[in-house]
Amino acid sequence: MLSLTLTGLNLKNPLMLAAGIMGTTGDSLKRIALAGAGAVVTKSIGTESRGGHSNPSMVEVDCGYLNAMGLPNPSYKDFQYEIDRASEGGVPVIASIFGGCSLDFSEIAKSLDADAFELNVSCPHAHGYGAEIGTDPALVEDITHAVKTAVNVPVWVKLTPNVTDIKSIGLAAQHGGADAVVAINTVRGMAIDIESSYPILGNKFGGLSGRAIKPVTVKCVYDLYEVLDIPVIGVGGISDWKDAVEVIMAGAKAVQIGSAVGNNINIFNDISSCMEAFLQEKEWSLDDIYGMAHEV
Amino acid sequence: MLSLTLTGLNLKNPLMLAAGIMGTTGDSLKRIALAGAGAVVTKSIGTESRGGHSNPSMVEVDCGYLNAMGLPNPSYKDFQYEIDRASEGGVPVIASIFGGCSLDFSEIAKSLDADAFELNVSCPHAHGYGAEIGTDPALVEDITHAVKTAVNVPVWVKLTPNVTDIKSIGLAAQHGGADAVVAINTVRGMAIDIESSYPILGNKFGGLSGRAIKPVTVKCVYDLYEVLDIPVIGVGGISDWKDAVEVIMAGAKAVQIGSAVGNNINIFNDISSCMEAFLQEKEWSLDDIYGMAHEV
Amino acid sequence: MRPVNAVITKIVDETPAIRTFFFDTTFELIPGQFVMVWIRGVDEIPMALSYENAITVQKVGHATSALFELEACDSVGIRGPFGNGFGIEKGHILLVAGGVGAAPLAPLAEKADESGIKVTTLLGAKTKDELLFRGRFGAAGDVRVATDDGSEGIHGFVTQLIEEPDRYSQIYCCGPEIMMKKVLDKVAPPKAQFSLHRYIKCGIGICGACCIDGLRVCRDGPVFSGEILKKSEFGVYRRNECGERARV
Amino acid sequence: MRPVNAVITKIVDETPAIRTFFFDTTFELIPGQFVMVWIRGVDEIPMALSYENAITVQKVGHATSALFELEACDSVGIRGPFGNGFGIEKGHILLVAGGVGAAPLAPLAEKADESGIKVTTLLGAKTKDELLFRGRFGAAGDVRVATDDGSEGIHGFVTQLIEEPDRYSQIYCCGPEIMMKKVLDKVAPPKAQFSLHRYIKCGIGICGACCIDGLRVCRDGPVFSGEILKKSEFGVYRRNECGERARV
Ligand SMILES: Cc1cc2nc3c(=O)[nH]c(=O)nc-3n(C[C@H](O)[C@H](O)[C@H](O)COP(=O)(O)OP(=O)(O)OC[C@H]3O[C@@H](n4cnc5c(N)ncnc54)[C@H](O)[C@@H]3O)c2cc1C
Ligand SMILES: Cc1cc2nc3c(=O)[nH]c(=O)nc-3n(C[C@H](O)[C@H](O)[C@H](O)COP(=O)(O)OP(=O)(O)OC[C@H]3O[C@@H](n4cnc5c(N)ncnc54)[C@H](O)[C@@H]3O)c2cc1C
Ligand SMILES: Cc1cc2nc3c(=O)[nH]c(=O)nc-3n(C[C@H](O)[C@H](O)[C@H](O)COP(=O)(O)O)c2cc1C
Ligand SMILES: Cc1cc2nc3c(=O)[nH]c(=O)nc-3n(C[C@H](O)[C@H](O)[C@H](O)COP(=O)(O)O)c2cc1C
Ligand code: FES
Ligand code: FES
Repeated sequence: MLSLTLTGLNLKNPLMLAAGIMGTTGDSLKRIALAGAGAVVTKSIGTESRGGHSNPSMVEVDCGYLNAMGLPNPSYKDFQYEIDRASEGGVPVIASIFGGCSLDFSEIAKSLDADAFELNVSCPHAHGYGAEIGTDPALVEDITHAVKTAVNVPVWVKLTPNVTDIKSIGLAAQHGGADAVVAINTVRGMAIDIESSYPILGNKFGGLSGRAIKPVTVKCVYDLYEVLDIPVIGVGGISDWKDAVEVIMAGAKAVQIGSAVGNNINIFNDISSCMEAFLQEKEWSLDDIYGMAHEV
Repeated sequence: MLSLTLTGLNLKNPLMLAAGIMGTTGDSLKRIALAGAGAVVTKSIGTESRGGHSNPSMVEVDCGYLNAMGLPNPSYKDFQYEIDRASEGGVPVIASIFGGCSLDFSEIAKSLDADAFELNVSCPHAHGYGAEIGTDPALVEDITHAVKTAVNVPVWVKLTPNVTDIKSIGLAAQHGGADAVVAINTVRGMAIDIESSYPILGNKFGGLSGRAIKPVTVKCVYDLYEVLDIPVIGVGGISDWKDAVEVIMAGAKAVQIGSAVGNNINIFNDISSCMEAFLQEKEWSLDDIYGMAHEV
Repeated sequence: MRPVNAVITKIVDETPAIRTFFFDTTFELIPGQFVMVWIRGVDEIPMALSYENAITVQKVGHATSALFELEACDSVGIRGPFGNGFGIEKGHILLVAGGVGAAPLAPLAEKADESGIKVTTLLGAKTKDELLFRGRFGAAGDVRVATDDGSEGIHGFVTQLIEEPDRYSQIYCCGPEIMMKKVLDKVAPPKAQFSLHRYIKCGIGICGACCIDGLRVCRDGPVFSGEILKKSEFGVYRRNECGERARV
Repeated sequence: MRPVNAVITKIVDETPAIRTFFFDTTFELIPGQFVMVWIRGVDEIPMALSYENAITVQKVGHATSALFELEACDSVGIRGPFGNGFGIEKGHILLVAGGVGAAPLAPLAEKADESGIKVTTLLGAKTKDELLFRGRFGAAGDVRVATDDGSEGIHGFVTQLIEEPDRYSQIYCCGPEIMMKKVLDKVAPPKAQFSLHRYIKCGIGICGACCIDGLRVCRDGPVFSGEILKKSEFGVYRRNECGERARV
């Protein structure tokens, strides 16, 4: 009862693994697929291999996490093997990709065989990549268009919340031909160690994820749903089934789960069974609750 | 040992009450002053009395609060009485004011007698006010300039984090003649009741405050400190002495405390005594830790 | 906390304009505490808990009217209980209730009676039909009645029923502010507790909308000792939802 | 958790290239668990707890070199303990330690000995001077030694010391992956536990950098049963900090 079609992909449930979590190896993606996810998204893959920022690259803060991994990845040249391995999990595998310009993006997309692409134009802490691009509607449209032209599978665009107006960026993605937008990447943040006054992250600042940002996710999804014709995929702070339902009611056709996977690898199964029970009790379908907060 | 001079005001400690918390009545401001705050900021005051948005106007969420009070206030015409009452607390009273244009702001500022003004160009949920203005550098500069011309006391400008680049807004305030900036107002957010699919707040969305947003505060303060010559006052998520130290290390000359006052009216005394003990143990002065994270 | 979904299980007409709504949800309650009742799409308003699972509402405006439209099986969102509640004192206590002010006092009467405290209640209303919880107060102790129109008990204000207030170990009062002010004038302030009414927004002690002389009705109250109220704006000024002061 | 400030109280030279750093902070520890050690301004690296309040570090690169610059009264930031640690089995256990791999095994030897478990340790290093925690293992049971240069014990690899592995109720192993792979090939996999080394970033099971066949070394490990490792990339591939696979 949780199955759906999302940009042409058939998902057994609307719960996906978010990019950058357990997403560097094919086997870890497969593990999450077998643990009940409706689809899995890979770590963001670039044109060259990168080691990322120096450690500490992630730290727990009140009600969430800060990370500045710095997009470590083995580059697309090494990554088809992982995608193929991941596919053994039996659910769609979405390749998250990033680059410095539309050429980078289309080069990578052309070279990889995946069920869909998610364009990371929103990572808040890799210089010259990600959110520095994702705050400019023209660039977002351009990149989306380039990838759409290069591939025949669905293209999703992942948005940053660190903008004055996320709707304009969502609209740019839609104009560029995106099949869906994904909201949100992490929220700009920073933590300082008061014993030493050092910023804790090796990169000094990073992106906030986890429970702390869920209200931001709900608002972004709600706003995007109001202006876009393409589906919105919600991500950010979803930690239990209630959060998933809330984000879907805000207007997400499906959701992704990142940080919360760390403490509960089985979260996809847990959420889907609780969501089913909730829908059953309320006599609602998944489609009924989709965007429901806009109807009251 | 915690005393300081901030834009010409002498404060016994760097801990102030944030705008909109216990700030509608002179007596509540006085209570906070007597409970150890170094200064108090009033509720934002406008040109006409307003009842604000309908309830629910505030709700607790994971690790923080969402509010959409909608700037209820009795208007400046009724407010000098409260400021005078508040002054009996023996610490500077800063009048927070808001309006739809620079004329509104200067009209109010001219009519009120306060130790300083804080311009609220950053409230995320009052249509036509606050953050709709505070995302436009030209307007921020214009308003700041207008108030600076109208009054002889320090003028602070309170910034919203809901922008692509808070530094440009801070610089606009500085160009307009601001004596300090205050960062941050609440982070755009929303919560939906899954039992009914109703957005919980009467205004549907609101602003996130409390622990959840502290990493955002630290980052904004850190960034503003790097580009501004005028002091930055830090606010957002400060809940204990460690948070206060962290935000000061990020570059705040002083801090304000909002949400955390609810559960602990005595928080100003608590934080100042713990901060003193910490500084003593480390053999640091308040001035030593100010911006210390930039020195490593 | 977010609002809890509370389903209405039963509605009791107490008087022509007052109804009790029972919920499927039970709250651990100190008598005098209140909850914020969210009538979705309409408003959220403060209501004392009149039972551990019920509120008793007088229809006065748009939100209470919307509540009166609800039926069993409908639901509201509830945050709380909030506030301090009454401090229960041993001995022989006097309750002074005006109108719907009886709502928080009824569970107090019952709890006191259960703990072996002697309870006397002075109950006032406009008219006989509007006397609230007469039966509950009667079961917990003596009741004496006053009505504005003399349809039952003495003809006049409930405050006139107060005799020898010093006989009581504690006096508890809830009703219109004017009436409470009269009670305060008649009794020894340190021995009296009053449940106050101010415009409540956040309900959790942050926004300051409900302040009376710097005290938060939602958090430091709603129950205050007469001693504190004696030198306050109580009975003199109230504030509206804008924070404007107005004569009571 | 944020990093805890741990002040170095004492530094012990264990071998020419290995030092133990004692802290003012004690951790509740299952032997085999590790902490993330933040050398401020440099890097944060995983280190097994070799005592409840100490790590034992081999100088191999920039972060460990920076650690070696620190003195008593200096401090580091510590997150943890993380990971599962060794599962302690009754009977007679065999520890196989190569180089600094002795660090997590020493507290295991002591804890097992205290619980009346018989402990035999096979200790290997390049040369006599580099044998780590020989005294601690000796105090907890039998020790047999192998050195690459024959300066003490047998001349050869520690793996050559393994005889009749089935005699032991459980075998615990930590050292270079190549050595551990050899141990795995010699013993009954379900009866052996290996403490693995992968590039650790988050340390808390989220980022996936440390995955080996989908298992997170930082969270599901670092200790894995031989049974699980048998059919894995263990001993075949490792991954660098980019996630690239490379032959071990
Ligand atoms: C602590 C407390 C406990 C209360 N307990 C009860 C009770 O048990 N039973 C009962 O019938 N009433 C109780 N009230 C009063 C009740 O909250 C108001 O009657 C109700 O809010 C009116 O809402 P309305 O929309 O119907 O009226 P409106 O049409 O909005 O206005 C009528 C009057 O109601 C008051 N009011 C409206 N909104 C609020 C608000 N958010 N907070 C406070 N007052 C408001 C105002 O004084 C206003 O003048 C209590 C109030 C407080 C503060
Ligand atoms: C669970 C675990 C427990 C460990 N326990 C100990 C111990 O008790 N004592 C000890 O001396 N060493 C231990 N190590 C190894 C130790 O972490 C590395 O030697 C150290 O990180 C090297 O840092 P460096 O900057 O000096 O070396 P670098 O110059 O950075 O590189 C040298 C090698 O160190 C490894 N390395 C670097 N950074 C990391 C990292 N973040 N995570 C994992 N490996 C890394 C890489 O394999 C690299 O090839 C342990 C490793 C793991 C995974
Ligand atoms: C450790 C970590 C690594 C991440 N890496 C990526 C990435 O490579 N690409 C990307 O688009 N998002 C990345 N993200 C962002 C997540 O996909 C997600 O948008 C964000 O964490 C919010 O969701 P959450 O609160 O469920 O974690 C990463 C997040 C974390 C915590
Ligand atoms: C209930 C409430 C009312 C507020 N009202 C105002 C206001 O009138 N003007 C203003 O500039 N900020 C207002 N704020 C924002 C706070 O001053 C502060 O910037 C924000 O809450 C973050 O700080 P905190 O996390 O310590 O609460 C309000 C915040 C809250 C929670
Ligand atoms: S209603 Fe907000 S403090 Fe009482
Ligand atoms: S290091 Fe991040 S999951 Fe293990």
